[in-house]
Amino acid sequence: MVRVTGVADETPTVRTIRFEDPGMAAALPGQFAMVWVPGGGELPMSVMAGDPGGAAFTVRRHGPASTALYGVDRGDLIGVRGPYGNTFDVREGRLLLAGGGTGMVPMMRLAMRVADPSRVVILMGARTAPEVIFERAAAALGEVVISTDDGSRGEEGTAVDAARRLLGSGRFSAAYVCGPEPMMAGIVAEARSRGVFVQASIERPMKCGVGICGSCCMGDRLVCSDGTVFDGDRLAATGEFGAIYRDKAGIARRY
Amino acid sequence: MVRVTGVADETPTVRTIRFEDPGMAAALPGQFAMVWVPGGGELPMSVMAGDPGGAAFTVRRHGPASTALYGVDRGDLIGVRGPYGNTFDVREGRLLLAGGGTGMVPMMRLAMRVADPSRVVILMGARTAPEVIFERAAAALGEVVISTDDGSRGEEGTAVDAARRLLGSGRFSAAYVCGPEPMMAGIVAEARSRGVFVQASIERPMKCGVGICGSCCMGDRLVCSDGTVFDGDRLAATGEFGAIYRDKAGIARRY
Amino acid sequence: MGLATRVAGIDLAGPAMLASGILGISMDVFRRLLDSGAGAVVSKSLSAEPREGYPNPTMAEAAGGWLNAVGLSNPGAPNFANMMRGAPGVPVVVSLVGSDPDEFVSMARLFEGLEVPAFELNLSCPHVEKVGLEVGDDPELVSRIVRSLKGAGVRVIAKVGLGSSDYLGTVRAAEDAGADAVTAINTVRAMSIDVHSGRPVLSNGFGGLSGPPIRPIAVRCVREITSRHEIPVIGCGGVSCWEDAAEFLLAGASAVQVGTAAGGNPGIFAEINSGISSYMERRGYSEISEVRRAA
Amino acid sequence: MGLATRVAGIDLAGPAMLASGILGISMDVFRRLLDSGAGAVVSKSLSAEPREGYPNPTMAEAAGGWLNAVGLSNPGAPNFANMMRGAPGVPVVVSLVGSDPDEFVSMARLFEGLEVPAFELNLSCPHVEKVGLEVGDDPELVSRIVRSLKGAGVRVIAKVGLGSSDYLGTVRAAEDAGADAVTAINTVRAMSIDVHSGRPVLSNGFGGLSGPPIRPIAVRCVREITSRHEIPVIGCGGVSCWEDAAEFLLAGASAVQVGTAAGGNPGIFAEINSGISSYMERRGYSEISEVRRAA
Repeated sequence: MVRVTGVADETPTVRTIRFEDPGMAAALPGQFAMVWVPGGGELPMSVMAGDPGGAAFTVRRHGPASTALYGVDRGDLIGVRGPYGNTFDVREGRLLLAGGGTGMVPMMRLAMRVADPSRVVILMGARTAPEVIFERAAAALGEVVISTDDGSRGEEGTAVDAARRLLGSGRFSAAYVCGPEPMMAGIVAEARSRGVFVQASIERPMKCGVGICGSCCMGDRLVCSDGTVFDGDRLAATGEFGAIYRDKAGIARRY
Repeated sequence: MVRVTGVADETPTVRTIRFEDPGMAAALPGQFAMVWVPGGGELPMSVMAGDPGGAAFTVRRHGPASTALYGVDRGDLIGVRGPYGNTFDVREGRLLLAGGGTGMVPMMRLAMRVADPSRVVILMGARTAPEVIFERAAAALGEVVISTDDGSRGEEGTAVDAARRLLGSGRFSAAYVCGPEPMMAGIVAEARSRGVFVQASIERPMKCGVGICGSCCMGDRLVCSDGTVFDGDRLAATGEFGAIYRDKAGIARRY
Repeated sequence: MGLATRVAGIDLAGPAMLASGILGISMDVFRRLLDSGAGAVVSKSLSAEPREGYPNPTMAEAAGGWLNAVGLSNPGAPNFANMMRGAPGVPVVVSLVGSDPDEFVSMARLFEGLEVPAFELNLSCPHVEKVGLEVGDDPELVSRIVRSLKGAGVRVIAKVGLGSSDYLGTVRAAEDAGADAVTAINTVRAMSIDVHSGRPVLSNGFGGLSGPPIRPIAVRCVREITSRHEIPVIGCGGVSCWEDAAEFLLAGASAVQVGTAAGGNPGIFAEINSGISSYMERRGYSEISEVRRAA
Repeated sequence: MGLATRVAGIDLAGPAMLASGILGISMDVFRRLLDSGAGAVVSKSLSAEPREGYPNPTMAEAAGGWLNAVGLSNPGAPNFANMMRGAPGVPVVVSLVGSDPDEFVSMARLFEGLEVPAFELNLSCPHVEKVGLEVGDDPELVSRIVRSLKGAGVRVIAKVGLGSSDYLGTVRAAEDAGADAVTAINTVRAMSIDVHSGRPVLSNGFGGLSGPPIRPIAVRCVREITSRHEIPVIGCGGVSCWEDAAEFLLAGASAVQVGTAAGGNPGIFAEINSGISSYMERRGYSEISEVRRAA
């Protein structure tokens, strides 16, 4: 159990929950924790590390568990296990980092790890202006491009549209993406069609986080233990990426 | 399990069993292992360490388990767990190290640790000449005094007699002893009566080796986990040292 | 020197099978594990209807192993049969959970024509009421279920666990009713409570303990069964390396299942195969069954 | 804020008792443990006659805990009563093992006039035939034993374990017969086999698993008993630190016993007392029983 040291609103439905934990503070970009809110459920969360010894989760409230985590206060105890999963293969040259919603978390961590703003473009996709998060912090880590579906901030259109335009410039040696699966699938397809190395950090429902339960499977891969980060080619080979998910009973469903 | 790398006869009833095991090779003087001969039983054995990475047990056959260990061959596998127990408090000045029978093992290890032959006297007690062990090796570690009950080698008399004479010289700042309990009790009493710091490494029947079963208790002390090495004053305080042992059922009996 | 073996009429490429409930909802994952050296794979326990299972937390580390109460989440036998139909060439031992003979038989019938070498009956899930242990604790019911399935002409493996009656009575009932093999054991009913919140660590409260902590209990059960019964036993409980697999074989098992330790490590089957193979070579054994007879 | 508590009429200086079978043949050791903070000490299980127990190996590490088959070695009830007579001022909960009511009663009578706050009946030793689990698996016999002892006017704690019948039936029998408390659980029957020699690691083959691996099983049993029965429960199984002790209290236990973890660490009782004391302070509890009620 770790104690929450701070809570900050990012948008009306997104909060960042800070805590101290040496293990989580050492999490690599793309790694996640299983986070338990006693009485409120457990869910996988991408780990944001920043301050020495400190770490954070950025959570959007939607289901019961994420709403419980969203609702914790400073001083509350939450359970964390992990960090689990792999990390990104950071290439040379100019890099496109595309994040949608709380999918920005691993992109921020990745940008910190690259630590060279001159070769990083951070594409932040959101439905509408108030949902744009981390803008100020991102500006210190690379060139920021914002897209909103409704055009209320930055370019109008989806993050896939914006990524298509950016990748079309031909300047990128690699692209990295995290966000809703259809968005990732669109950007991965764009990058692959242009021969740009691309990796995505996948989010799927998880129970164990360590490759036992199989809940997060995608084809023959397990997001928790084979991922969360996969190469675009591997994702395409699963035949399920962006197309099929499994419900709580494990029944394959189309997106 | 460790593989026996060599077997050497010390006397007609005593053998040294060599094996390789980094953990046991690092055992301190006085520490012991629980040694399992599959199908033959398990018993506590003082650990002799010497060659880099190598260790050995010196066993006299008497009961079923010691006879089984005595009977192992080069290449056999035996189980070892430990090392367990504490070690000696090595004092400055001239030291008397008194070993009886296979009680010589911790004394040899202690002499190696002192590593200063000029201040070590090794008293080797045996019933009769053929039972004297480690004589050559001991000569390299200190001045050797041998006593045999029948006078067939060295001084005639018990090790307690010899220790009394040596301690009477007043030259020793500390004495260390390992052997049959009545012998240890005699030497501890001699040393205490002269105000010489004394420690004994106790041998008692053991089942667990780690302070759970209580088989090796002596007063309120457990030989395995509080010892095997105790100060003379502590031994005297038990009221049982040299006087009372427990049989297999745990019934206190007089020596 | 062969790792291939035959248990209850099922041909296994190696002695280590994937246990039920692990990684068990993707035919692609099953194929990957079979390609990685698993002797066979067992599906999640399938019920007549889909089950969502319990909400998270459904798994937590405990005592060096894992505590779980997934709640038998599964796509249901009909959906799983369709998944198998869509992925030919991947044989799957199908685990079934239910509460009466007719239910088991009608589920088994869904798999006619598919590559199902055997059905494993989960008579021992420790954290769902009315199925699992409540069935296994009733030897007479076990007997009727096994007889019905044997009457339907399928191979039957009874998976037993430590419930509130003598599990050896369940074994006897299954054997007498014609079961082809027994898998021993399931997870052991257990609970952990977080001292900071005062709450059980699983949403269901009670769960099943798996992994290294239960291995000595499982080895004991395998030895107890094989010393009293003729029915072949598949050992299950905490197998994490080849030595563990060998220990179960020495206890009398004909094969083993790997559960918790396959988590995040699909390579474990190859590791076990390689270790057992060297072990057999050192001992001069040419068949897995010789390990069993060596104890 | 007090660590002292009262269970089954026994006053405990703290919530952590020494479990039976641990360090249990020297009155001096008992005194040392009581001085070190143990709430009470329980003797080895005493039989009518002395028992040498099984030959070594009687203990082996397994699954992060210990496997043992000491074989109930003990000096016999008469010798132990004499030991107690020779060491006044050291109260000992006396553990008894036997197979019929008269045997238990005549052993208990040996302790008349001695400081024995209660007798704990070992109904659950998993590795000796005819006593232990064979008794505990027979609720009717348990009932007769408890009634006889209660008739003799002594306090009775029934120590239960996982045998081949429903342990909750044993609890019910003990409670209905008037037992003052239940200790749950004993070691769990288990076995380890050395793969190099092909031999069981204990001379007796089967033994009992103790320590961390059985804690989640023991916590479950405590919760199962306390959610169905009124009888006070002393939790036992893998308690290694204050958090473990608190976990048992949260599961419903009135006190705990420490076994394996007291091995080589008599300071554990003070550690547990200190941890529980701080925990109670943080939560504003003034009595141990409040921890139990917090869950």
